[in-house]
Amino acid sequence: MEISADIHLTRHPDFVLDVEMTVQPQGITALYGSSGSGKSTLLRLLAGLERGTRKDRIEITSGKTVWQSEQIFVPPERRGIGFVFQQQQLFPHLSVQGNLDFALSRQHTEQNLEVNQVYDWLNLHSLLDKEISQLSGGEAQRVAIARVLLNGAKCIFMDEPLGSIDSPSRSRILPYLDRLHRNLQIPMVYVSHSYEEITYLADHLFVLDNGKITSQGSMLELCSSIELNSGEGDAAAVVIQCTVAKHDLDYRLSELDFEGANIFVNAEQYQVGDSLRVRIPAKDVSITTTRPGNSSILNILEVQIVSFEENSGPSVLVRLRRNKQFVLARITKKSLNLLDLQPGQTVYAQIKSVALLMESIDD
Amino acid sequence: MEISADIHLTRHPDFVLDVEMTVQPQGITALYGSSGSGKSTLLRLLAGLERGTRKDRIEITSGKTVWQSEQIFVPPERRGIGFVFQQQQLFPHLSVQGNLDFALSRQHTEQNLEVNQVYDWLNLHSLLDKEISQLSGGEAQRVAIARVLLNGAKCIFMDEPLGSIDSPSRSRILPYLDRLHRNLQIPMVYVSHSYEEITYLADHLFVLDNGKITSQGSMLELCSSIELNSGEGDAAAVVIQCTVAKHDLDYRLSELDFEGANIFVNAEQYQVGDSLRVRIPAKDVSITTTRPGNSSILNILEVQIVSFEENSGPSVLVRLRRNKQFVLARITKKSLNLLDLQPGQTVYAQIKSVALLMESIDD
Amino acid sequence: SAETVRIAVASNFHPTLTKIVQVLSKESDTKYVLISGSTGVLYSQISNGAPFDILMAADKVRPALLDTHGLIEPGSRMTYAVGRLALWVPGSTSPVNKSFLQNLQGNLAIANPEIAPYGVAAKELLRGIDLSKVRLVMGNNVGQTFHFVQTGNAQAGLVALSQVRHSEIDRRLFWPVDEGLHKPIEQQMVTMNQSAGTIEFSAFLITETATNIISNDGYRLPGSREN
Amino acid sequence: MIDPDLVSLTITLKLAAVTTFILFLIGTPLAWWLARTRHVAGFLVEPLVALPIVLPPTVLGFYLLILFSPNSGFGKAWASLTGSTLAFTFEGLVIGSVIYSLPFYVQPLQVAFSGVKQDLLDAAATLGAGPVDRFINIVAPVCRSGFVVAGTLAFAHTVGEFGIVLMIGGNISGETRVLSIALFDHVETLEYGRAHLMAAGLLVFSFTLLLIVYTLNRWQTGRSSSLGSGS
Amino acid sequence: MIDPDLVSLTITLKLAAVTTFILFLIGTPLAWWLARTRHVAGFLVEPLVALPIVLPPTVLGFYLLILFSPNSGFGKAWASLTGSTLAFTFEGLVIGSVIYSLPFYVQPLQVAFSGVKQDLLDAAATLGAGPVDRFINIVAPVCRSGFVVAGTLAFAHTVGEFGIVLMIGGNISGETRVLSIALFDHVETLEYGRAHLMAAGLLVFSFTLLLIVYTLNRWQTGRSSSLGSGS
Ligand SMILES: Nc1ncnc2c1ncn2[C@@H]1O[C@H](COP(=O)(O)OP(=O)(O)OP(=O)(O)O)[C@@H](O)[C@H]1O
Ligand SMILES: Nc1ncnc2c1ncn2[C@@H]1O[C@H](COP(=O)(O)OP(=O)(O)OP(=O)(O)O)[C@@H](O)[C@H]1O
Ligand SMILES: [Mg+2]
Ligand SMILES: [Mg+2]
Repeated sequence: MEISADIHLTRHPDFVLDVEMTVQPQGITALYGSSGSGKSTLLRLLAGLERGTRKDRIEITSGKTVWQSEQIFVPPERRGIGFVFQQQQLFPHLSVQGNLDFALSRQHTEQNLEVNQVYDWLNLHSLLDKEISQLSGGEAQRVAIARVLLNGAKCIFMDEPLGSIDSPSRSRILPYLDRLHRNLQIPMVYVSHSYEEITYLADHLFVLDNGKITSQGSMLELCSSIELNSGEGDAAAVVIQCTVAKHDLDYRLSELDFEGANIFVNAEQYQVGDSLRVRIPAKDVSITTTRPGNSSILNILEVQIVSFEENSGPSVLVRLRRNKQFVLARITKKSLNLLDLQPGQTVYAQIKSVALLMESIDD
Repeated sequence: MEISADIHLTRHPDFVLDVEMTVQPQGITALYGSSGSGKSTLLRLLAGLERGTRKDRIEITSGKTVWQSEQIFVPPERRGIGFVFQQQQLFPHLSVQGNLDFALSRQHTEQNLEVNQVYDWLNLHSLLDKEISQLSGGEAQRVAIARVLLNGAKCIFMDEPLGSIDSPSRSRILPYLDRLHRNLQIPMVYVSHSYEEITYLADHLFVLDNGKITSQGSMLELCSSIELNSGEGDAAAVVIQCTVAKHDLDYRLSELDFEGANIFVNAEQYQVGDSLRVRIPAKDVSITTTRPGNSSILNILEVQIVSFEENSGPSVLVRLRRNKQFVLARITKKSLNLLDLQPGQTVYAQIKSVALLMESIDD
Repeated sequence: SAETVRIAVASNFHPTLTKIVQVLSKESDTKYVLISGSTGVLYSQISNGAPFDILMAADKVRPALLDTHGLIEPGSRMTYAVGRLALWVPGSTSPVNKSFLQNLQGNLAIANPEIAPYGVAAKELLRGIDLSKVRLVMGNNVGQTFHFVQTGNAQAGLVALSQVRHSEIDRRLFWPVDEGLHKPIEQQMVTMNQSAGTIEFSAFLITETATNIISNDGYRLPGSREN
Repeated sequence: MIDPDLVSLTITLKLAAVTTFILFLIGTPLAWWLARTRHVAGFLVEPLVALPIVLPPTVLGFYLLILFSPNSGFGKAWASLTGSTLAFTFEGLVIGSVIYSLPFYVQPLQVAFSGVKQDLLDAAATLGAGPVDRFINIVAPVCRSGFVVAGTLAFAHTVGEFGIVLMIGGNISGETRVLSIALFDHVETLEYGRAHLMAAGLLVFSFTLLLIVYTLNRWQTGRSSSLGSGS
Repeated sequence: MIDPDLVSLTITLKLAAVTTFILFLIGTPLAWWLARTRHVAGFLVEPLVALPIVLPPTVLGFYLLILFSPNSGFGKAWASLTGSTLAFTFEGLVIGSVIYSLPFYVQPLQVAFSGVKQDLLDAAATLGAGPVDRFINIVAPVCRSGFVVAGTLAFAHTVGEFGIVLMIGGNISGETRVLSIALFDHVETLEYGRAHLMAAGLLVFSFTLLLIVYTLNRWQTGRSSSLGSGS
C-alpha cells in the first residue's frame, strides 16, 4: 500500500500545511517535527479524518485508488487503515475486552495474528475485565495500541503512541512494532517528536517544520547528516547497517561486521549472516588519535574525519566515515583543539560498548 | 508546605494503595513507578480529587492543617495546590487566553511572577488567541502547564506533564521548573515513568510498585544504588554533587570539583563556588585500568570499584566510589573479565565529556 | 348485527343523557355511544366530517349553523331541553335568592358568555346589578364554572340547575333563577342521517320516560311552562 | 362487559407506544442531523421542530382537523389513497401526537448527541465502522440517558396529551377515547369519585414505570462510570 | 381601546418569562443534583419530576384548583400568609405553569449536565474555583446548548399551555386570560378569521424568536468547536 499525498491546506488564522509526499509501501515512515509543525494534521488528512475546505487542495491516492480529490472522498472506515491517536480514544461504554472485541469484529483484512500474543506484548491480561474509567494513563494507551493491532489494518498510523508509556513497556512495544511491520509487511506512519524513538524505529523519514517538509529520505542515509542532528543535543545518533559475523555465547555477545570492523553487541537471537541495524548515539562516541588499550570499551573503529559542525556551543559534532557508512561523535571543542583534529585525518572512534543498541533487543 | 499522608485505599477489584509518605517542603519530590503502580491515584488523593470510600483509611496533613481524616475533608480548591493532569484538561469553551485568565484571577497566593516570562518559557505568545480545539497536542500541554504556573499555587503536582512535549520545548521547560522551585520555594510533586526525567529533576524520590513504596529518600543518596538502576537499561544514571572551580571562557567549559577531581562541563552561567548537581548516565562511563591518553574524553576520575550487579545479561553495572560519592558504569561482562576487575581495585572512570548534563543547561 | 349510533352531546347534558340511554338500551338492540364535549368543539368536528349521527348541543346557534350549511337531515333540528340557571352559594347561612346577588362579595363564577350559552344567560341576569364588590371569574363552560364553586375557589356561581340537582346539593344553598330574568337557554339537537337508530332515539326522547328524566334533572321541557 | 376506562387505558398505551416508536424512527435521525449539521438548513429546521409547542394543543388540533378534513387537499389525497379519512381514527391521533411530541423527543436527544466527542467517532471509523455502525454501537450507547429522557418525555407526554386528541380524535370510545379524555370527561360530568380513582391509578402506574426506567438508566450509568472519576 | 388580544399577548409573555425564570432558579440546581447525585433519593425524585407530564393538563389544573381552595391546608396557609387566594390570579398561573413545565426544563438540562466531564471540574477546583464558581464559569458555559433547549421548551410550553390555565385562571381579561385561551375562544366562537390571524401571528413570532435563539446558540457552538475537530 503506497500512499501519495499532495496537500495544500490552510488553517485559520496562520497555519499552512504544504506537503507533497509518498509513504513507502514497506517499513516505518516517521513524521518528525516540533510541536505545532503539522504532524497530526497531516496524519489525520491521510486517514480521512479531516477533509479540508473547498479552498484547500488535497489529493491523496493509495496505489491506484484515489482516496481524496476534488470529486472523490473515501471515508476513513473504507481506507483500511488503523490509527492510534495522540489522546487515546477508547470507547467509555465498553470494557477493555469490549473495546478489543469492537476491533476484532471489524478487521479490515483477515490476519492470522495471535490475539494472546498481542495481550502478552502489551501486558493486557489483567486489564481485560476493567472498565475504561478504571485504567491508568499508560494502561489506556496500551489498550488503544492493542485495539489497532487487532484490527488488521493494511497500514497503521500512530500519533505519538508512546508518550505515556513507561520505559519497560516501551522497550517491549518498540521491537514488537518493528517486527510487526517486517513480518506482516504492514507499513506504518509514525508521528513523533522524539528523535530517539525515530532513530530506533524509522526506515523512512519526513521532517516537518511549520507545515513544510524540510528533509526526507531513507533513515540510513539521512541520519548521519550533521544538519539533522545538530539541533538534537544528546539525542543525536546515527543508524548503521551491520552483518552478524559470529556469536560468543560465554559473554552473550555477538560480533557484527561493520564495513570490515568488529562491533560487539548482544544479538544472540539472530543468525550468522543476518543484516542488522544498529543505533549509535553521537554522545557515546569518543575519538582517540592512537588506538586505546586497557579500556572497558570493546568497540573501536578506525575511521576518517569528514567534517565538523559549525556552532558556538561548547561541543561539536564530528562526522566520521568508514567506507560507505558514517558515524557521528559529539566531543567538546576543547578536545577538538587539544587533539588538533582535522578533516581527512584517520582517527579511532571508541564506542561505549553497550551503548550500541539494536531495535530488536528484548530486555 | 510539608504534606504527610497515610493512605490505605482499595480499588475494586484488585488494586491496593498502601502508602505512608512525607513530601519535603523544599525541592521536587518525584513519584516514580511503572504503569499502573498507583502514581496518579496517589497524587489525586493528595490533591483531594479522590476521597476514597468509608472502608479506606486516608489521613493527609499539610503542616498543621488536616486536609483529610475520617471527619475532615478540605476540598481541592482550598488546598492551595496546582495540578497538571496526565490528560490535559483545558476548558473547551475558553480561548487559550481565557484559560490563562481563569488561573490568573484565582491565584492561591499573590506571586510576583512575570506573566510574559512564563509565556516565553512555554512559547505561548502566538497561541493566546487560539481556541482550545485548534491546539496541537504539545501546544495544549504547554498551555496546561502555564495555567498552573500562573495560578500561584503553594505546591505544584504534575502528572507526567512532559509526555507530549517535544525535546526542544522540554529542555526549555525542565530547567525552568527546576528554577521555579528553587527561586520561589514552591515544592513540587512530580509523577513520571521516565527515569531520565526524574534524575534531571528530582531532589527526593519515592519509588512506587503495585501500590507500595519500595524505596524512598534523597535523590543523591538513592540514585547510585544498583538495585534502583539495574532495571533501567540505558537510563541508569547517578546524580553527583560538584562545586564550580573555574571557568574556561575560550572553550565555554567550566571546571567542576568533584571530590577533588575535575569534571568539565558547560556551566558558564554559574558563579565559582556554586554547588551543582550533575547527572552521569551509567552507559557513558567506561573503565580503564591505566590512565588513558590521546582521547577526546576529558573527564577521567580515579575511583575504587565497590560492587557489581548480579545478572545474566551481557552487561553489568559497576558501582564506583570516589570519597563519599558514587558513580555507576555499565560495561560488558566481556570487558569485566578481560580487564579482570575486582571489588576494591582502583581504576579510571572515563566519562564521555558532554554526556555530563546539568539540569540547568539552557540550549 | 346491531346498529351503532353515535351521539355527540354537550358536556352539561351528558349525565342526563346517560340515564336516558340506559333506559333505552334495555328496550333496543341499538348500541348508543356517547361523545361528550364542548358544543364548539363538537361543531368543528362535525363540520370536518366527524362520524356522529346526532348532535345534542348546549345552544341553538351551532345547530342552526349546521342547518344552513346543509350538514344535517333536513327538518331534524329541534329543542330537546331548556336549560335553567341556578345561583349556588355553598357556604351560605341565609336562604339564597335574588337579593343575595346584590350583596355578593368575593369571586362569582359564571360561564364565559362568549362561548357558553349559560354564560350568556348569566350575563343577562347580572345586567343592572352592582358588581363592584365581586370579582367575575369565568369558566370556559358551565362545567368548569361548577368546579370553581365546588372546589371553594369561587364563593358563588351561576351554574346549571341540572348540575346542582345531579350533585344533590342542599336545597337551601342554591336558588333556581327565575326564567323571566334571562332569555331561555334552548338546547337543540340535530340528526345527521335517517337510520333506524337515529329515528328510534329521536322518538324515544319525547316519550314520557325520557322527558321525566330530563325535567327531573333540572331542565324545562320545550313548550312546557315554568314549574 | 369491559370497563370503558380500561379500554381507554389500552388505547392510550397503544397510542403512546406507537407515537414513541415513530418518533424513535424519525426523530432520532432528525436529532442527529440537527446536532451535527453545519448546513444552513439546520438553522431553519431547528426552530421549526420546536414550533408545535407554542401553539395551544387544541388550536393545533383544530388546524389538523381542517387539514384532515376531506375538504382539504391533503385530506382528499389521503382519502383517495387509503379509502378512509384521518380525522377521528387512531391513525389520525398518531399523526397528531407525533407532531406535537416531536420537539420533546428531538430536543433532549439533540443535547445528548452534541455531547458525543467527534474523536470517538473518528476512532470508530478508523477501526472500520461505517456511519450506521458508528451510530448504533457508539453514539446510541453513549447517549443512552438522552434516549431514556427523550423517550420518556415523548411517551409521558402522549399519555397526558389532551387538546389535540380531543380535537381530532372525536372521543370515540374504543377507538380514539384515550385516558386523558376519559379522565377529563369524568371531571366534566361530575363523576369525581371515578376521576380521583383514575388519576391516582394513572399516577401510580406512571410513577412505577418512570421509576423502573430511570433506575435502570441510573444503574447502567453508574456501572460504567464506576465509583471514582478515574484518570 | 387596546385590542384584548394584545393584552393577552402581554400576559402570556409575562407568564412565560416569569415561569422560565423561576424554573431557571429552581430547576437548574435540581437538574444538577439529579445529574450528579448517587444518593438513593435521586432514584425517587427523578420520576417525581417527570410525573406532571402524564396527567392531562386540565386534570392537573383540577387538582391544583382543589389545592388552591381555601378548604385545603395549603390554600388556607397561603390565604393567611398573603391575604388572597391563588386561584384566578397571575401568581396561581405561575405556580401551575412551573409545575407543569418543570420536567421540560429539568430533563434536557440534566442530560446536558451529565455530559460534563468530572475532569474539567477537577481542573477548575485545583485552580482554586469553589463549587459555585465552577458551576457558573465551567458547567454553565459548557452546557449552554442544554440551557437554551431547556429554556426554550419551558418558555414555548408555557406560551402554548392551555389546560391548566383554563382551569385555574378564570379567564379574567387583563389578568389571567392568556393567548392560548383567547385563541381557543376565537375557534370556539367560530371567529375563524381572527383565529387564523392570531395563530399565524403566534407562529411567526415564535418562529422568529426560536430562530434567533437557536442561531445564536449554533453560532456560538460553531465558534468554539471550529471547523475541524481539532486534535
Ligand atoms: N482546528 C484547527 N484550527 C486552527 N488551527 C489548528 C487546528 N488544529 C491545529 N491547528 C494548528 O495547526 C498547527 C499544527 O497542528 P498539529 O496538531 O498538526 O501539530 P503537531 O505537529 O501534531 O504538534 P504536536 O506535536 O504538539 O502534537 C498548530 O499550530 C495548531 O495550532
Ligand atoms: N476508578 C478506578 N477503579 C478501579 N481501579 C482503578 C481506578 N482507577 C485506577 N485504577 C487502577 O489502579 C491502578 C493504579 O492506577 P493509576 O492511575 O494510579 O496508575 P499510574 O501509576 O498513574 O499509571 P500510569 O503511569 O499508567 O498513568 C491501576 O491498576 C488502575 O487500573
Ligand atoms: Mg500532534
Ligand atoms: Mg497515571
